[in-house]
Amino acid sequence: MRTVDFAIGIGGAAGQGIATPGNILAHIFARRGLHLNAYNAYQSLIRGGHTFLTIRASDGPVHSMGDRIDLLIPLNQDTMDRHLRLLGPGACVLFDEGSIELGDVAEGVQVSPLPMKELSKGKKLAANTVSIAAALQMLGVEFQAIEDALTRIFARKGEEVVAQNVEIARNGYDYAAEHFGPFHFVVPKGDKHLAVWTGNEATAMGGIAAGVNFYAAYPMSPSTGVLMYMASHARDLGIMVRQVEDEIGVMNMIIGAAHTGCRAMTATSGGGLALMTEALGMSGMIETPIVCVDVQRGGPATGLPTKTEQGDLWQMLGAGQGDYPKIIVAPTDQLDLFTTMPELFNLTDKYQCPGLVLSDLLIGEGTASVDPADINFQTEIDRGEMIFPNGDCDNPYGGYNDSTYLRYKNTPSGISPRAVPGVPGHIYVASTDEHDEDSTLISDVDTNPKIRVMMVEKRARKMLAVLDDLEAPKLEGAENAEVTLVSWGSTRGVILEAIEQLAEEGITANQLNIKWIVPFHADVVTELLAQCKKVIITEINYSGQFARYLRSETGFTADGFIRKYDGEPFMPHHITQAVKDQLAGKETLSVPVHEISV
Amino acid sequence: MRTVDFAIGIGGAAGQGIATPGNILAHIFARRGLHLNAYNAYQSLIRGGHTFLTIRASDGPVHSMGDRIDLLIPLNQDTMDRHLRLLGPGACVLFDEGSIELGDVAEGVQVSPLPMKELSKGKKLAANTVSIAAALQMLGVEFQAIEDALTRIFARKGEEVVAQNVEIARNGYDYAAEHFGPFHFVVPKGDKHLAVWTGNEATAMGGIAAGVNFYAAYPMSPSTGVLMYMASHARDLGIMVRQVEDEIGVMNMIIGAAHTGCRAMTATSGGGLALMTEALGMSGMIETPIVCVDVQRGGPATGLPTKTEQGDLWQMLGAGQGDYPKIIVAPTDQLDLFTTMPELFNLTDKYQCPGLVLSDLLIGEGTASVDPADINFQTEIDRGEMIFPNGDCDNPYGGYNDSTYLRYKNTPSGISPRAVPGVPGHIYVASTDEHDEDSTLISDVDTNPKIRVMMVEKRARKMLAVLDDLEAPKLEGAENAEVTLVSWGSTRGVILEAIEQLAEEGITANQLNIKWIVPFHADVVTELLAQCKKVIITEINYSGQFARYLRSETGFTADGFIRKYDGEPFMPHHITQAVKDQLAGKETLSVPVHEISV
Amino acid sequence: MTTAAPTLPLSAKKPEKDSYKGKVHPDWCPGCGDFSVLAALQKALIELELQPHQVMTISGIGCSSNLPGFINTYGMHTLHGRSLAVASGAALGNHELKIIVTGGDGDGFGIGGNHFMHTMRRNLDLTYLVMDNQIYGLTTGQTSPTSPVGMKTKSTPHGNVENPINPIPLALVGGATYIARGYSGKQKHLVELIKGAIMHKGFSFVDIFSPCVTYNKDNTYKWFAPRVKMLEDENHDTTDFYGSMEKGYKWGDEIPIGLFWKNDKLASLDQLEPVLEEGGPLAYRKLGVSKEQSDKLIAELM
Amino acid sequence: MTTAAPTLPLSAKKPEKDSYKGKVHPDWCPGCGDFSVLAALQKALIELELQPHQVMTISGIGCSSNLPGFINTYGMHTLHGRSLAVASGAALGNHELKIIVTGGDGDGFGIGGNHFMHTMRRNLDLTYLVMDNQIYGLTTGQTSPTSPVGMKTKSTPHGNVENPINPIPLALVGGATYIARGYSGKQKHLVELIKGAIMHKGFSFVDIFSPCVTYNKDNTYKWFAPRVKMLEDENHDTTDFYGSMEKGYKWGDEIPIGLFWKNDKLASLDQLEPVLEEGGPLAYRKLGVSKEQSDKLIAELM
Ligand SMILES: Cc1ncc(C[n+]2csc(CCOP(=O)(O)OP(=O)(O)O)c2C)c(N)n1
Ligand SMILES: Cc1ncc(C[n+]2csc(CCOP(=O)(O)OP(=O)(O)O)c2C)c(N)n1
Ligand code: SF4
Ligand code: SF4
Ligand SMILES: [Mg+2]
Ligand SMILES: [Mg+2]
Repeated sequence: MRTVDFAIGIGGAAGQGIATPGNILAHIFARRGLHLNAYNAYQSLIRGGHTFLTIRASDGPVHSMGDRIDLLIPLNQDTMDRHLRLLGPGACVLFDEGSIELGDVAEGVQVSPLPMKELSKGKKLAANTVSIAAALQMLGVEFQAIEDALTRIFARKGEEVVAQNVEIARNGYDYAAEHFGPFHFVVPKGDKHLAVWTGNEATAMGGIAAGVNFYAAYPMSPSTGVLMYMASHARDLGIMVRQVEDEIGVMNMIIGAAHTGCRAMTATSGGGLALMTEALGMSGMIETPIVCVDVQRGGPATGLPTKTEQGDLWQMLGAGQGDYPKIIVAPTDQLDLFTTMPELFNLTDKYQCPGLVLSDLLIGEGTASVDPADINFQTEIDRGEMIFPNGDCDNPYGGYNDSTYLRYKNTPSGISPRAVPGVPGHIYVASTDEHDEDSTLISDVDTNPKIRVMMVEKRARKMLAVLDDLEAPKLEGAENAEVTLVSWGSTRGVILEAIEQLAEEGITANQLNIKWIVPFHADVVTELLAQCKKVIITEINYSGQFARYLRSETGFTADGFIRKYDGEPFMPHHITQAVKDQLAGKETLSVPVHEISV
Repeated sequence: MRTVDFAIGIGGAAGQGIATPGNILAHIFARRGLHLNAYNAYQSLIRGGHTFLTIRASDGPVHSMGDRIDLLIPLNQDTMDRHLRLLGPGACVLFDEGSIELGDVAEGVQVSPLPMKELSKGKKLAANTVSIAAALQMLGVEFQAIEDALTRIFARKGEEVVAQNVEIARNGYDYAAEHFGPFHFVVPKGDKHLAVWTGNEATAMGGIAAGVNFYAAYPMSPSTGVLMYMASHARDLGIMVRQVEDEIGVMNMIIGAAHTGCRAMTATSGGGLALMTEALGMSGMIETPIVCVDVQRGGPATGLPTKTEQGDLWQMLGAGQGDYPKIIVAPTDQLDLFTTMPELFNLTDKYQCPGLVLSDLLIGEGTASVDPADINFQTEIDRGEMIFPNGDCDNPYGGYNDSTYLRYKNTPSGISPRAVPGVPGHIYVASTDEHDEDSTLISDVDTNPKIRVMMVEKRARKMLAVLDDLEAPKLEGAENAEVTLVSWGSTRGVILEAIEQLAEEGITANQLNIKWIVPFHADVVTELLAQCKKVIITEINYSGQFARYLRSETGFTADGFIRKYDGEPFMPHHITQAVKDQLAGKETLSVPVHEISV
Repeated sequence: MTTAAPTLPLSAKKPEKDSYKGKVHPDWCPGCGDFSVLAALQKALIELELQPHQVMTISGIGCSSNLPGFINTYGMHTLHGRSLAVASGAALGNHELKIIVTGGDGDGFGIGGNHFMHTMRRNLDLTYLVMDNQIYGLTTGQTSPTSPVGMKTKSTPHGNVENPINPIPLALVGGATYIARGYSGKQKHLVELIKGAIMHKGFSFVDIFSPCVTYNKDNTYKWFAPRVKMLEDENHDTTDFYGSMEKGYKWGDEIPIGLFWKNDKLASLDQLEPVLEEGGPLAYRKLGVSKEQSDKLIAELM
Repeated sequence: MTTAAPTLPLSAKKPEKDSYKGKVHPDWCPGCGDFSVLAALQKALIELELQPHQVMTISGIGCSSNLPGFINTYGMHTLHGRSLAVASGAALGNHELKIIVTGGDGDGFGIGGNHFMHTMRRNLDLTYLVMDNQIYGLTTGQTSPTSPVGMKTKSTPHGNVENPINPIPLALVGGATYIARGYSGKQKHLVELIKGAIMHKGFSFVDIFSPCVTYNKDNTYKWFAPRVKMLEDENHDTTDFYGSMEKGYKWGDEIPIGLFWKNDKLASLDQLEPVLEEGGPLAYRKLGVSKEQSDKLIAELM
């Protein structure tokens, strides 16, 4: 349980530099061992608009941005106007009294105006520093922590900048100490420093842990963070990183690299994935594994480039013409993204098929704390049945030679030993046309229905075995709960918190999160759901993509649905209220309204 | 019922000129009022390989290539070797005794060797002419019909060629009269000339009937026939036809043309569709209707370019990121392709969304007879709520002007009046970013969750109304049948014949064909299926794409499945046997084996 | 069927000073080069006395591609890289519209490169304005096909190692029939280039240096200002293919801007399509075929 | 991690006459120009004494793209238009392989045009052989980006109205560093061009007139034979950019074939990537990061 749980909201226009104070706060909290979850609501433009960062911190795990703002720092009037009305008793608003007017404020809200011009010495961007220093003072954080953070962050800009910032921060800190009452609690100090990362960083690091040595991408929000992480670490880690002319080129390029033996990866968003689908079929057909991460955003088409959605499930399910084996996984948070990557790479190497990851803006760009001990890079790298020119085994070539090697050998498992180009004696031509075991085309001279059937079944057979390698979904939380909340991907976190809220109101709820989407644990899930009293499926899209997919695999029809498709993520109370409404029989489809125009 | 029902099989290598005799036979039969169904099994190469054309003719409607060959004309040894063993009593094999050796022949098969060199005067391609003339003699067709056909077909090549062909045909005809016994029946002579077309021609003609004036495509088997038909009729009919650099260009180009007010269309196959999915989302988002036909072939990837499959259903369902309205329809045969096109165009104009057609190689390249009276070009063209600079109404601009016109007005139906560019006073910018009613972007300056929800729901609402405009599926055939065969697309025809065969064996079966795939008549279908005793779903793909989709929409799980994924279509006995096996409790998934390597 | 359709309706009213002012104020960063391109385009349209409803702006996705939202013309804000493909359809669907395609270097030469090549060779009657800032702006600063070697961006933190595209020689070889280079910092000059491009019948391409003040710290106004030299000042022969190419390649202390090439002898695609010879815009024509026509189609099947 | 990986294993054995003979006999139409290209490639590889397992042929889809199935090398028969993108990945994944990319004019200049442009500017170390028959062969005869104006094809029954691409000038501007034109009818000459292309470090492009005897009745052997003139016979300077371009444009009674352009001064992409400096092919290296490296990554988050 959490003894402290608070959220700071900082809002302004794009270009007002919200990233830095966010960064400072996150690191200060994490260094004290506080758990974090931060979400930045922003628009698709470089300057202007409205950006609102919510940093939530607690001494217990936090899985979402939460329901409220405890400390609001509006950097412009717009933010004040949008958010002030949502502050409740005990909350505080901290603002520049020189440039921003206070609005109607609820009773019990602490109003803390700052004479910003004076404190910041007229430096525009320094307003942020003043504000957070003041905030941290009120939260009982010692000045040294702030000084350390500023030093670290501005070190690159030289000592003078550091000194200036520290001085300005001091002004804010001292002013708050003198003029404002302290917050109604003090930020505790744990003994374990936590690390802070975004999901895109975690995805890239997971790829690195998996041994990725070829990364190609085309920039696309909200996936670009993965490219940027890879690009900036490429040289140190010996990774080939390429920005390609488009996503078609990306997918084909990583398939080429993977075919030679690299571990190859990309990340994109829905529009990029749309362009990759034809080549994904190639990966399936020639049995050359790659991994592609889709950091989903609001669709359709260009849609909402900087807003979240779980709208690409059916696109991924239907990616490319025809049937071919693929593995689809939907990690639930930043750490899950990290640990899933090496596991997925091992699976795709073992089963020689494409691996697809459903991430989204909420977890991809969202920030979370993580125990550094959980970031385990030393996982096993298992390439499956590959034949390299070297190899530690006695027979470096797997016992084959030109006349006995069948690249697409029809084995009982469907898995055929895979030689990489350059191995003497294993020559073959991988072909996207249907082919025989020895890789010759059958679509040309001699289309043979029997060979066709054999090869279709060989490829498909691989998927039967995968299921055994995947952890099956399980019910988490109270047994015999009144309600079971089904989730997939990033929605898992907020449900955990809604379940806590429901428990407080005397409603028992548990959760069934489904992580491995394809192949699907149909039997397990059917059995689990049969035990549940009332099943509600939650997801962030209009059409209930997961609800429909679940039914396609199991025939199961849920009792209720909670969906959101306004670009913003669920807050815990959205789920809690919807569950209560549905238990009361008011509705079976709830579409919570996002209270604030972000 | 049919009193005559026979099939002629002609086989040889690609380049041996099977198309022409096929053409001649088809037209002679159709001119006598016989119903036709022809299927050409061929390979993806220009010369060589094995090509086998089955022309089935009857005095009653025929819906598939049938189960047997009555008259085999092997033009090379390979064909003789593959097909002879499948001939049964009463059948006949007609071949060049000089170049082809007879194999083991079943009892009761009439062997008719021709001294080809002599009869054809040593002309290689003339062998075909000799053979079909001999065949037609045995079938009791008068020589004049052959002469007429040859004259028509070779007219373009000049009188001399015609005369030569007629003379050679005469040789074959006379030789057969003298040396071979007549067939055990005579081809009847109906009084109504039927027309002959392929599904690709029917698709193109359907587009023309719909008023298509912009057609763009990139060649791709088996859809290229549509492009070729359009290209050769473009000038006469005032249609802009363009071959584009790729399928991405195609889809974007037709959207551009459609946006200005054209009726715009394309046809492709699965790989091309994969490249079009991103732009399909644009069509959905900016509400500019287009129609795209997917003539499906064997997948995945390049797959089987010249073989049939119903493997693109999930690709189409999931085409592009996010949720957007689209209409998907699966016509069942050539005439259905034709009549569906104008209907679909009217729907897409009315609901301002993309329309997608699932055709396939079997019906697209397959030949069928049709009553010319059924080819109705004079269907109504209804453009829905469009605003043109001209217009026959009193107020040419729909009563709007710059300040009142909202391109994306949030109406009760979701449909907003659509002005085309060039109309004074209706200026707007169609945008693939989410936008407000007046078409301004909301993803930029001011992402507003409420507007987002409004627009998502506005677009989605259109799909609710479409359902009422579509004919609902119905059970056809015997009531209370023992078995209900569910089909979609091209599989409908062969099931009709299997049902006849089952009836002969005392098994009552009926059929539920589902033509309109999206939106889906979930209530009607659920109700119908609930009445059925045993439901078996038939389709041409490995994974049961339709069975899974049906379940996603209804929760209904069928009792059995018949699937084929070897590249070849079902023959009626495949279905009949599988139904019997399933009724006997032998299996719930039947995968009929194609008896012949085609 | 080609029964006569009306052509684009016009009124006698000339456009006024703010006829092309859009509903939305541009949300570009203060100082972004694209402001000047927008203003230049608006001025060009006014000076050419075109009416807003006759004009259509079509873009892809990018900062620069937001332009259609900021100008009062019909418009389409399409997909990243697809503006020219969409515009080609629109130009043939209604060949009386004046279609201006706008976008960025990434949109046009990166993901959209193939449409660029093929639209040029087809000589479609379009005006293509590329706001070339040598960077991916909207995605916050990655390398672009026109980023110079060595440039440090978010995707090439150690410096770009790929040789850039030079759009002028590319357009020459590609078959564009009006090829110019403009600069945001020389708006008057740019207005003239754009006017020429719009009036030219055929594919007009104007590559415009339009600095990204936020993400490209190399190719700034300060960098360009002393370098750009107007071709108009040096008596450049716009019918000299190789001469134009040589000037197109010039880079360094002197970078020529202005009209490089103009070829009036090649017909544009709409002029070559008999279907458009008469009957007005395809988009406005009556749809469907006559009984006579359909009878003929059916007869072919008999 | 870049612990040393083995490089491509070689044996002392030289390739023999039929080392490159494929399992499958080509199914091209008798007389198709592609036979000669295949034979020329096989000869070139033998003469260069390369071993089959060191070589990889990568193609798209088309008649010409069936080539990898007919030669004994590692190969990939990819998707229509994507050969160069796949090959770029393969070339960087294992930069010790000799990668030959083969395909058609539709595959390479039509749907694959953008990869062509970008692969050239990156100067990847690939040899690209295009069997240019000015038609879409495998799809039975539609117009291609190199089909001349007026050509009647199944998609242009009244004659093509679009201006074709000329691959030689395009490659010059695109940045290819070895640019040649060959002809199926001159096999010996072609062998030399291909050998040069393979030995060249950087992007080599050979556009090969390879008649489609079935669907292109205009550009036949008979048409080409009297027209092709070898550049080697006229002392062509392969370092003269504009001279090469002018010759590339020559068309009509005389059509130059041979090596147009060679630039040895530009590093190829693999040479510019520090990651490949040492450690052998990326594909063969040991995967994963050291404890030290991962600690550093974690420290960055603290
Ligand atoms: C298919 C697809 N891939 C990627 C993106 C992301 N994206 C949006 S704009 C852009 C590049 C913008 O660069 P440029 O065209 O040069 O325009 P600028 O912003 O510099 O004006 C990219 C990669 C997208 N919208 N769609
Ligand atoms: C995405 C996609 N679109 C279309 C096709 C169909 N297709 C196969 S080969 C080909 C063109 C072949 O022309 P070219 O590349 O010139 O090769 P050629 O056959 O002439 O040697 C086309 C359009 C395809 N396979 N994939
Ligand atoms: S990021 Fe660059 S290109 Fe985009 S608006 Fe800002 S200055 Fe202009
Ligand atoms: S169709 Fe043309 S390109 Fe294809 S194999 Fe035959 S001759 Fe060669
Ligand atoms: Mg740019
Ligand atoms: Mg070709």
